[in-house]
Amino acid sequence: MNIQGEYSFHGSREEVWNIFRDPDVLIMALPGTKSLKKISENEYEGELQVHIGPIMGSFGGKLTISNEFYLESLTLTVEGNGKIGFVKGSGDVKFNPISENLTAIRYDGVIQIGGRVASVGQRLFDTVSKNMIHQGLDKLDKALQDRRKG
Amino acid sequence: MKPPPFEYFAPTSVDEALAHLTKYGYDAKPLAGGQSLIPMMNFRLAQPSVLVDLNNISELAYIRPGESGGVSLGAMIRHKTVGSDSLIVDRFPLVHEAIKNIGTPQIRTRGTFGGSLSHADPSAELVTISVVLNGQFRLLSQQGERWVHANEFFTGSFSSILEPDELLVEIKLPVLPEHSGWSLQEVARRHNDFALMGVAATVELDGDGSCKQARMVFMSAGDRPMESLQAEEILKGQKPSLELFQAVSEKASTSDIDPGGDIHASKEFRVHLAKVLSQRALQEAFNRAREN
Amino acid sequence: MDNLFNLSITVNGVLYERQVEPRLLLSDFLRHDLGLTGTHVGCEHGVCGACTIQFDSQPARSCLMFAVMAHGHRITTVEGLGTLEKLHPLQEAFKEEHGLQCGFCTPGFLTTLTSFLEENPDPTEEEIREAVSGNLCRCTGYQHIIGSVKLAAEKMRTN
Amino acid sequence: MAKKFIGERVRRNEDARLLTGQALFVDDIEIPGMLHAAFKRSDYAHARILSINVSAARDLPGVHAVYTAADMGEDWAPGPPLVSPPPSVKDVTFYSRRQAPLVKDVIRHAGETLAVVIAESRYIAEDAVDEILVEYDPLPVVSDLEKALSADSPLVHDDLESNLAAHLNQQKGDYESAKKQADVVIQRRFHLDRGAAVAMENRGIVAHWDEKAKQLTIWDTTQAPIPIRNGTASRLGLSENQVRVIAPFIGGAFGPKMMMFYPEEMLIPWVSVQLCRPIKWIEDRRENFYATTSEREQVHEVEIALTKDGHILGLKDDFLHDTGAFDPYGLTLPLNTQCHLMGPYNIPNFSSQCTAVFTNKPIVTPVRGAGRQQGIYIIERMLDISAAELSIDPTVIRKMNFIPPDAFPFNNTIVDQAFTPLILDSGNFVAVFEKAAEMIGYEKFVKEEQPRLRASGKHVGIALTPFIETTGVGPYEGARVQIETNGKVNVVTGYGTQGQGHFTMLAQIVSEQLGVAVQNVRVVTGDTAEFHWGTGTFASRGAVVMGNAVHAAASGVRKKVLKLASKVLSTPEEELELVDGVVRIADVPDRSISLGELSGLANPLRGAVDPGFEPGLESTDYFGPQSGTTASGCHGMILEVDPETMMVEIKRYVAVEDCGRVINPLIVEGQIHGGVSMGLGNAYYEKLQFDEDGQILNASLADYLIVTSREMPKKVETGHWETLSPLNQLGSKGVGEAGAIPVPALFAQALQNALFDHKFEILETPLSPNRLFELLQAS
Repeated sequence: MNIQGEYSFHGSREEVWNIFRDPDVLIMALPGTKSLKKISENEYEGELQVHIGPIMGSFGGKLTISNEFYLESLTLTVEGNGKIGFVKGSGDVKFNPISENLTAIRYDGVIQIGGRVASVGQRLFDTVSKNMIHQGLDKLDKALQDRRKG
Repeated sequence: MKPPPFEYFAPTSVDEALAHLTKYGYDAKPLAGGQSLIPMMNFRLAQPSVLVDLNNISELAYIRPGESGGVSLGAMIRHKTVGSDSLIVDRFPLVHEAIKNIGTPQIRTRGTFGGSLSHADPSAELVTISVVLNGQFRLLSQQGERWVHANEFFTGSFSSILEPDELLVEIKLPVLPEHSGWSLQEVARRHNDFALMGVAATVELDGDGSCKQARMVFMSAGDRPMESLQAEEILKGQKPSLELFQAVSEKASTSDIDPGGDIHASKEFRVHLAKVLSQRALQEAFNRAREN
Repeated sequence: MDNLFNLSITVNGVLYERQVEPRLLLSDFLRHDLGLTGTHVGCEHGVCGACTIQFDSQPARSCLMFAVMAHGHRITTVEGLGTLEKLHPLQEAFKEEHGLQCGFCTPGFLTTLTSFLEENPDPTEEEIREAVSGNLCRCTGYQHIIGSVKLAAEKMRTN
Repeated sequence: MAKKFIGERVRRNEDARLLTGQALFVDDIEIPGMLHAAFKRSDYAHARILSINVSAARDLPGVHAVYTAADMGEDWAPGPPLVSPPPSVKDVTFYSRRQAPLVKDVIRHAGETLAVVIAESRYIAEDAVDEILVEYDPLPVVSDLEKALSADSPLVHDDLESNLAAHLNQQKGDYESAKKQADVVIQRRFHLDRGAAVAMENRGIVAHWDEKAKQLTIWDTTQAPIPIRNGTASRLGLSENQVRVIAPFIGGAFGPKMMMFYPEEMLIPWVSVQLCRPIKWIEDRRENFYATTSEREQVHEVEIALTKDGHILGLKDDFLHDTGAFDPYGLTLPLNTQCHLMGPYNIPNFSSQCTAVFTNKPIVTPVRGAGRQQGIYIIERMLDISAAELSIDPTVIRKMNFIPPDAFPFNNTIVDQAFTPLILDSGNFVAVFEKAAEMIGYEKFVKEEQPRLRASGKHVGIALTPFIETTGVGPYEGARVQIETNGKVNVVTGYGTQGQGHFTMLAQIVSEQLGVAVQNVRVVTGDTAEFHWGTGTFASRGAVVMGNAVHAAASGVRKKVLKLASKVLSTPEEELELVDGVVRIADVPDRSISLGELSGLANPLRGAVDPGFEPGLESTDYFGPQSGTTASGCHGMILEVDPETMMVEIKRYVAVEDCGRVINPLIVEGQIHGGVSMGLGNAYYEKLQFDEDGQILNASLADYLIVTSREMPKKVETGHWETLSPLNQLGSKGVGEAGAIPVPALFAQALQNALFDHKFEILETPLSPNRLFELLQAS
């Protein structure tokens, strides 16, 4: 399933970039993430609890950041395995400065879902994944605001 | 396909139920009709560690005439009971029609009004019509009660503003004013399936036969019931005409909805259906309004 | 699993008292705890209708209910409709009109329809089609089932 | 005058038990000490197993055992090849790869079995399955049938050079020279997709090894208990007589419950022997979509050569056939497709290359129609397209190309699924077609109603689709018929039954011979302890092969009855008749003896018997046809489509069948209705939706759409036409699959006709509202 979209952050490109490179902040973008520990420069491991209405599942997951072009773009890859199946998602994120206080990001990626959740839950994928991404980005933007307030 | 283990409580009063929900918070799930929750549990997609069964709370199963011709529904009232209630049949034809389109006969004997709303499925009939009819929901927790408008209640796919310790206990639906008409249009793969696209509309005419006010809400058109505020804007004060309906459905289907694609229908097909159905809905609603 | 519940339930007029785990599905309870294997399980997600029983005389999916939810309630299964010696008029009609082939889905049709015919003794064909639309059958294409219901309704009205 | 039983609408002997919940299905078996199995299945369609950790599962209270492939040791072995490629076809390439009870190293389709948990209850077993941790190394997935053969495609079986599973080339006449003489040559490409059988009862097995008696009893939802018994015995190193396989009442099968040796079928009996406990496994609905076989995906490159007045000179069809991850069932399906590409038509020159392809998808084996539906779809679509291009009425182009009634037996010279030449034994295709046209009122509709309806803006279409079904293939079946001293007749077979009415249809055949009431004939099916020779229920062969075997055995008993009765009543045999359970002298009805009494005399308790004496009024006999019979038919449909919503309503449906001698019209009609409902699914509702990673996205009945009472046409009007098969005494042909065969072609023709004002061609099935929308957008 393909996921594309745009989102505007209320901050400068540097600030937005830094948010994406900070696991302690990034964790907020992944709904229900309990912990995220750094296992190498660009790899983080953690467990996330997905909670969509009645659907609940915990995924042991890995987050990788690659293809970094400072302030330009990076690739986020998430891999999760759990009892209800597996999720594998990879997306390119591009950072376009609009102004000092506004940065638009474009994301373009593919999500692969397998196992139990894929075989019976497909009706939910599209709207739910959009939902989760938007909620995640809102949380990041909020974090950004808090950070700016200092 | 057997459900995972859970702790089970069968309270007989709302207070008792709220106490359990307060105690267990996120781990607990209220069990109403169970027609959506239990399949998810059988697939082991839902694994609540505590179930609070509301089926023994008789105080939540009622239909009462509300003020100024409206109706109040207890959250645990079953679809079939609502569908065959004379007050509903006589004065709330849209509700009656919506009930007929829910699942299968066996689902309707168990499923509940409040359960369906709390499940917040953007493809659900009751979710959609509760918004188009400007319903009001009474939410209760040990902290106290709050009343919310239907369109504030739904926050995303299968999510609402309900807190884990909170219960939807009553739904208030106002009656349609004089000279009103309504329509519910759905397209589904099979008659009993979730709508690929659906729309509910209500319109009210004023003396000179032009549109006093209108409401249009789409189902399966986004992550929640999708209101078309533009439709309401455009229609207001206008004389109904085919051209008008075309303009409205064009606008509504292109800018007021955000349907996803799945194995049954692409986003493009859904948008196309939204256009076709909203036009048909307006036509039918205005025709009915003229007859009333 | 020690959190067992004391369950007392009336099935086909007989009162049963059992201890059950809360997660035990009503369908499994009827089939395996009570040995009433006439109720069949075809999907366990509430679509096929094979497991339909009458819960306080209303047709319901027994795979979408936990046995504990039936505590203090009345249930009728296919075993409660008629016997080999004396078939229920609807069962008679299914035989007469060839309303069944493999017979796996049939109990769900019968429990749905006996309740339907009590509420609507003189149904139109459209009403019958709607009434059975929550029961899947892969053998008959439904035509002979609809015919069986018409015949049964007629017989039951005249008797 | 003796009463007739064959051809009567006899009500079914089996119904009362089924209607009262008294019929025994596999999941109804309860045995003290029985344990329950659940499987850990692969989430991935293609992956290497790095590790399987079952310790947490083993430690769970209530869990008795957990087995992986490693735990099976020497006993681990793939399933047997079930059907070999046809020896009689030259240069067949065939690579046999079969499923294993548990995956050892490489997973080849999603849902393959990785481990089995044995526990006190299915609930606990599933808890334990969730505790099994598998480390996968995901491999690139082969999901696209066409890309699978490209040089850079990943391999499903990396010991093979490519994903080619089989290649088969069949020729009749000389297509290329026919093409040279043609006025028009039309080429098209078709894509036919996968559907599932979805019997309402999922599969299930109960295995009970009795350590003291050294006896293994298996209750299995199989269509073929005898092959399962023999294979299981040899897998477990037991004597065939130590194994009893019972196929009790079965909740529909439609093909996939065939003699598959599914992983569970191999494993559950083995576990029972290991643990000396009865073991039950019942497939759940989600498992069913992955673990039970399905079919129908093919890609066809077709070319038809015609004269300008519409006569077919030749047909060429090269197609790819998806066989899934394994091919235990050989080439049955592609052979069936090839043998139906020529349909009921006289096509002098024919050329077809079939290439079967491995993919990382569940195994492909026959489902109701079994490859025939695809063949008929191709020829019927090509004729519609030809008719349009030559501006000939679609009914005319068909009539002019039918094999004439006097041309039988008609030899198509290629080889069929039974490895025998495709010889159509009989039929009257023109008459069947015209009967269907008349029933649906083709002329009137096209000339009067359709123009009127179109003028009023309605999109209504009509279609007529003739077809053949090669049925009743060998090798053989057998039965034992015995008159008991109570006058009742006992018929035993090892034949599986899944709702086809065998308890009644076979009884009618016996009643016809012995003059006993159908209710007094007890038929036993699917129990190897009662009868242990035979193959199984497939290829619409019940009424033909099983029916004629029972007929032969019953005739044998009749002979014995007459011989003995003529002695007892001291009257020549030819003056005797069998009526109402007695043998009597035709002209002197009061001089008679009951069959019960007679059977007592046939089994003396004292005194001496003559040399060569056989006790009782009993006979065992077999029937093995030299080649299959040819059933045929024609379906007609009128539908209306809303080109804005793509919703379709079927207004009329007629089905004319020629299944030879109709033994029970009621049952035949039921078979047709059911077939049509599945065919309709294959036309507009049912599609197994795989993603590019080999995941099934609709493994539930909420998303896999089988038609309900509200999608079916109000009435399927049936008509019968009897041309008796010359190949068996009853003159019967099969009908079990027929209903499903023409429907997708019929639906496409009607839909195309309804949407006359859109320029588009339907070259695929199943369609869906969404797909139809795309096609109309593109037009």
